[in-house]
Amino acid sequence: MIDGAETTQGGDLLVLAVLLPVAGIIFSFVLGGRYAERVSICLAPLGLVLACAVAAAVAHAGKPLAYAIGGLPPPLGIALRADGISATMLVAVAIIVSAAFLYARAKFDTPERIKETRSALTFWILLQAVWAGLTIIVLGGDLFSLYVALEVMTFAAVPLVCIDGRPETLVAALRYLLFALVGSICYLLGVALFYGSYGTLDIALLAQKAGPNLVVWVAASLMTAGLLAKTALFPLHLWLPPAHANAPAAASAVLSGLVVKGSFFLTLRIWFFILPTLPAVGPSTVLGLLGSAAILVGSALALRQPRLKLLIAYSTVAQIGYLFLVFPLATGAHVWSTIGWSAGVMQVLAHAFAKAAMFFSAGLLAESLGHDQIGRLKGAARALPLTFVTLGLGGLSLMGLPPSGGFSAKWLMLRASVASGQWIWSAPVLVGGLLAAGYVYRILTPALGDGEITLKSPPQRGREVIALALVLIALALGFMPPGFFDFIEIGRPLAAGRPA
Amino acid sequence: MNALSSALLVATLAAPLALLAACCIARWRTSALALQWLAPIPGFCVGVLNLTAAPSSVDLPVLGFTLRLDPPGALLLAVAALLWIVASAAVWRDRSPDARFGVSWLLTMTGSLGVFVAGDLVSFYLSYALVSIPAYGLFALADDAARKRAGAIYMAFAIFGEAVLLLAFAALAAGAPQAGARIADIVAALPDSPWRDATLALLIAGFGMKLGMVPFNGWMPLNYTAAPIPAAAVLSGAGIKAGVIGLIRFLPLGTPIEAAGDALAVLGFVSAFVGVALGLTQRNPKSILAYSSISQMGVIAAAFGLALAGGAHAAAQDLAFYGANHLLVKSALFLVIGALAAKGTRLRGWPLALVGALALSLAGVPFTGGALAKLAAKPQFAGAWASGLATLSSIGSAWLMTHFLAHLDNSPREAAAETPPAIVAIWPALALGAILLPWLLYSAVDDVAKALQPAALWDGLWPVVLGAGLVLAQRRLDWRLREIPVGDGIVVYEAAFKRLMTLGPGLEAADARLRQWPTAGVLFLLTILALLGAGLSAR
Amino acid sequence: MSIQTFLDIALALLVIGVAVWTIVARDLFVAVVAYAVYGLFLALVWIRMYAPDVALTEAAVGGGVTGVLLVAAGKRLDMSAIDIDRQKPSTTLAILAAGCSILFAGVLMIVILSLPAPAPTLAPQAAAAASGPGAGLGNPITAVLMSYRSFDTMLEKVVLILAVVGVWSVGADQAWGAAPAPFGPDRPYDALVFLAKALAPVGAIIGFHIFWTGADAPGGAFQGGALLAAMWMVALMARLIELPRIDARWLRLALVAGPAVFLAVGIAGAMLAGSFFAYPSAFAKPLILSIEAFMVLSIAVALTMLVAGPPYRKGAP
Amino acid sequence: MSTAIDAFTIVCVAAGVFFYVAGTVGLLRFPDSPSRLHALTKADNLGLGLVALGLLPREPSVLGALKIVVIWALVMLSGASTAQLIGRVLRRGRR
Amino acid sequence: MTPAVLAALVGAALVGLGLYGLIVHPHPLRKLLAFNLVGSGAFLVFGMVARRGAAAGLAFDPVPQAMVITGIVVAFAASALAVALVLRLFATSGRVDLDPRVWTRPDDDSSTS
Repeated sequence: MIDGAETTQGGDLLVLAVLLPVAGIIFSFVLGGRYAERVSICLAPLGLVLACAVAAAVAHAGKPLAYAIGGLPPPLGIALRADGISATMLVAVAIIVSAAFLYARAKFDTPERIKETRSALTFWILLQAVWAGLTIIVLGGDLFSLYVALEVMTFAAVPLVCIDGRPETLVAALRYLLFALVGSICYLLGVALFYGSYGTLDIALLAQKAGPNLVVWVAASLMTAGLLAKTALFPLHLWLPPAHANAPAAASAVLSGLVVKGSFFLTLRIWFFILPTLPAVGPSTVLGLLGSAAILVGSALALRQPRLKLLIAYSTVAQIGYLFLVFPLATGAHVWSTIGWSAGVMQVLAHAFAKAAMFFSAGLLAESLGHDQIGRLKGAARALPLTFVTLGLGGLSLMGLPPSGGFSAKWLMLRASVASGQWIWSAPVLVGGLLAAGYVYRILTPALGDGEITLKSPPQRGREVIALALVLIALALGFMPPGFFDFIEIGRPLAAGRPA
Repeated sequence: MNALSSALLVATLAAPLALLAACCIARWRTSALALQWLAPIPGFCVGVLNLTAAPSSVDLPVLGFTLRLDPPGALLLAVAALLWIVASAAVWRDRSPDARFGVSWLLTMTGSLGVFVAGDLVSFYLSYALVSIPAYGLFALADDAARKRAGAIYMAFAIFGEAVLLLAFAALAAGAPQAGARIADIVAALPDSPWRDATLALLIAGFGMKLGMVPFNGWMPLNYTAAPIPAAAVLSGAGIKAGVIGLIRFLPLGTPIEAAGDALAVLGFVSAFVGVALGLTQRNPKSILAYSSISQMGVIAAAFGLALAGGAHAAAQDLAFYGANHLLVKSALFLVIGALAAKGTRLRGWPLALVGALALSLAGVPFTGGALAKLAAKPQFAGAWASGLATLSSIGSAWLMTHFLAHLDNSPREAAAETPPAIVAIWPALALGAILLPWLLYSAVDDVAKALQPAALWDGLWPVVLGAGLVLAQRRLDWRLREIPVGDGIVVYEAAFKRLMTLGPGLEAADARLRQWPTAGVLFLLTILALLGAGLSAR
Repeated sequence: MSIQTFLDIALALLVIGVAVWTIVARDLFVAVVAYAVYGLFLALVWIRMYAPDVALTEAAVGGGVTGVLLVAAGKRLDMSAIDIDRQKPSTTLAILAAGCSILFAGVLMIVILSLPAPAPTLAPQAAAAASGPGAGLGNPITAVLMSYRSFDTMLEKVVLILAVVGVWSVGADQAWGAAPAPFGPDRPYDALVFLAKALAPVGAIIGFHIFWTGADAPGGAFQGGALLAAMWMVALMARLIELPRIDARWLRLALVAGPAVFLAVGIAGAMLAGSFFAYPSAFAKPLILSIEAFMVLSIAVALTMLVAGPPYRKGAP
Repeated sequence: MSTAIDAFTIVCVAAGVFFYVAGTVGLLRFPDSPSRLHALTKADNLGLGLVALGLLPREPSVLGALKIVVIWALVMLSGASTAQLIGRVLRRGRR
Repeated sequence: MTPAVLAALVGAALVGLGLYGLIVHPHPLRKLLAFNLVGSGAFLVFGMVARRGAAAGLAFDPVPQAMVITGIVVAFAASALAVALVLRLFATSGRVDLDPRVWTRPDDDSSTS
């Protein structure tokens, strides 16, 4: 159990990591025009370096970093913290966001002679805002700051969805916004209840105080449900498919790969960091069941989508389901809960990279073919080999075939489910894998078959390479050394006191 | 473990992977594919070197893989590598298929060699996936309904098998938390794992699918009839042996486990006979061969089952030999079909004798590799029942193979075109090699002399004569079996699958309903209440 | 039962009543107006809860500016409400929704009543801190906002900027760079002009006053900023002044002034006071006041631009 | 002295309340909008004015008193102009 | 029952009321109004928490009140964004339905990228 009271060595890195994108937003907004793009491109590598520095510091210290803002420790002040998982997420976020920046340059550049265009300026500012929101979410140590961070993320994500201004995208954005707002309000109610019964919102302090009582159960349920609405866990996925399928590819990648993970990350914070000692078998089971339903329904629907981006969006619905199996597989202090935890984190990362890469490829495909109708992909693989290699490898990870992060995740999940005697959870994992194979097959078989395709525009090698790089990372996750799995346990309550 | 063979062991995987890497560069692709017959050579060498040597293993640093080669593995590796060398060389000497086919071929080769040397769960699973899934590209990419259907069914079974195996491996790993990832250690811990029987059941089901055991047999004939001759040869020969090595690696043969063993034996015998029975109804030689594969793999499975029940540790080597023999003969037969179809001349004289010997080798006719294989498997079929059934099965395969010989001339039209001229030219050598090579290898198992004793010869001979006689009798009585559509039981699965697909629109409608705002809103509130209720009830 | 309690209960019933009205009103515009009224009653409730700062904010932002926003929107959307009402959910679903909502509210009430007593509080620390080293401000809320939770406050300014960007982003491409659509008619009523001329200066002064006293008495940047925004809007309605083009440099600067200065001071704190967002105790108060001054500007501009909506150009789709 | 102030306050506030009540009754009972408007404006200007007047002497500081006056003035201003605007709308409605 | 607790109960009622309206009203602007009701209800709960925390000569715990002020501003920003979206939607398409069926286009070729 850590006490985040005082600032630790290297804590300043956390503040810098947060302030970097915030400063980016401000500068982009003031300078405007093509400077927004330049600012983003300049800041991305810095952010990546900072993230790696944070991860290194955590690994070196072997315990979480903390920083009391203004030198004023909680409960009155606000603390930032970085433990194993948040450092990992930080790096992943930095990588994917940087990739999205590079990928988006081609589409969202400001042409010469024009001072400033709507889509370019807003896109760059909003994408940096997503980055900022995610950074704060993974580092924030105070439930109310996390609420504001959630709103930052929502306010950035919603306009990204409708940046091309077609009515259906506006509807998608509106549904997303309204549903997300309901979610945040429920979260806020939970925050109020927590404060009302413990007089603090600091995660570490709450972890020491909170015990199983009515108020805590209600608060936890409220916050969790609110976050589920933002994560679009089935059956609260009403907004996700249209939103993710209609956004520009660069945005879709970030929305699908990262933004939904942000709110999921907070559910992890609640159950594994604030209330690790609660007898939470019931809620975990509920979450597990919802997750299983998401896997089955999402994958089955992905099998039926006419458009590639819709298919990928529905596969996101399914993959989100996998995330929630971590609750039954990792709650409590058992020998196997480490495996479950590793599985969950691995799934987060693997899906983030694979899905981002797939959305990138889908975007390129749509640009080159002028459509993304799966029915009309016959022979497309010969026209766009690299794009389809990326799609295929991403699919590999989604199916859970080795070597890939997706495989490690499913492999660990199955092991955890067997070791914990909860065989039931292995069913959705396996069936989901089969269905995933089904929809990947749907994309690849026609594309690999013979057929003449006329490209509207030639394949763009550079952007294809960006997508490929991401998917290769997703594959490389399959070879994570054991040390990595110890790293993500750093700072997790119960991780220490677990029976060997 | 000397440095040379460990280096070769690494090269076994490294060589094909290097070629794969070369394929990524468009300029080098064609030449890389043309040269891929070189890739299996290290595997062949290390296989031959380690035929009798003690098990040896290498740990690959970064990947965390372990490569391990023991005599059974070496035996199969050597033969499989040989097949891959010959087939690849022939295919790319005369015609260069397009890149999709080439890369699929290379990937399949990589996996096929990999399964024999993989020493840890993950690398085995990886190789197993490689040998199963890319094979799709060898026959199903053509624009042809029948092939597409075969491909889809093949894919379904392959992926399903993968899933079952994944769960099996997870259960294995969970059963031996301390054992690490080495297959040998994990399997050693299996007998006293709390989930022993479940694990064994999953393993048998998973590998059973690869071996085309009833009721998972339907895909195999479809696949081999759809595949072009060379592909059919490597798949029926090398590809399928992934299942055999799987049983060798993962069944804890040391300790007797009655229930699982008997179950496997029963399954094996069933598919041995079902394979023969269904094969006899076929006219297309390719599908006859496919069904004989089902039956042969059934025999092997049965032997494994008896070995598992009896706790016979030595069985691994013997059955590996049985598999090796089947590998050689079956692939040779497929190539011969193509060669003869290309020649187009009616078969008579010594060629007929040669082909006959090759075909009947599967039934264990004396002086063929089959006789040795039979001899090798004999110890497992010691029991009264078992030996009887074994004899029966060899009578059956004799019958089936004679039936095959009778239908050699109505092989499908495209067979001729698919076969590379090189094969057509040297087919007698291939046939002869397939018959004689086992005699060289048998020393790895036992003393060859045993096979030449009169008793053994008689044992080998009379079932074959009987089987052949049955065919003649069939001819005389003009008793023709009604042709059963290739893939027999598969139609049932297909129907079930179609039925499942009809759920789709309903599901979509339901989803559209769920995604309407009011429904979603109510569900949101219900979620909150459900979480709360679950939490409070837990107290 | 004292007269106070009666008034409280009456007020509670009033608030609930108006809330119900907003929900059940048949006409969209009526509902919007009802909501604006509701905001004002809510301010009274806040007064009764000894939360004058919140009451001011609620009255200015929650009631006032939001009211203007919604009324304007409601006026333009009146037509849209016609065809949509056939999409009302089925009765069973509505009943289900009602049941769940009631159940939910009930649970919430139970929890509210079962909060632990004595209530945990940070008031003592805050009180000590407000007059102590941290900030040196008389108004503990301003101390919390500007010193202890300065991080949140800065983020929330970022949220405002994002909202502005988001609102602008839904404009038409061709309209980019233009000013938002004007508030009032081209030829405003004389009465309105008179009102604006008379009210705006006074209101502005009051706004500054509220911000200034915020350091020690109820009030502060938000409330002041909101009032200034309101005055600006009045002037805009009377067309005494026009809205700026959205790419006007001064506008952009004004919008980010608050968070930017905040950020700068926060980073400077790392060097001068040894920690990010820490104030050198010697001039904590002047620093905070200067930050707040910029924030008043940013808030006033942001609120106005949010109400003004996306850039607009005649003929742009 | 204080009693005189109290009496003054009571009288003024009571009068103010009376005007409010009258205005409200008018708002409810009068036939058409202009006359309702008429009643309303009279009520709040005069009513509020009297209430403010009554409270003035109780305010210790001059600044406080000034605030009260300002409030009254502001309400009158807004009330008057609102009445103007509503009236204009009504007239347009009639045409 | 102190006024604060009463107010909090009102808040709870408002939350329930708002959620109901949010669910049943098809018109996005009505949903937005309902959302604002829910929000103010939540803020009232915060207010009670603040009031209960009165201590050390303060009539309230300033921390929750500060949070409410932040919350109100955020809620306003949200409303502004939503209103902008609704108006734009109405301007471009002449309707404001949120029902997915209205907007699903089976073969949508204008795929974004």
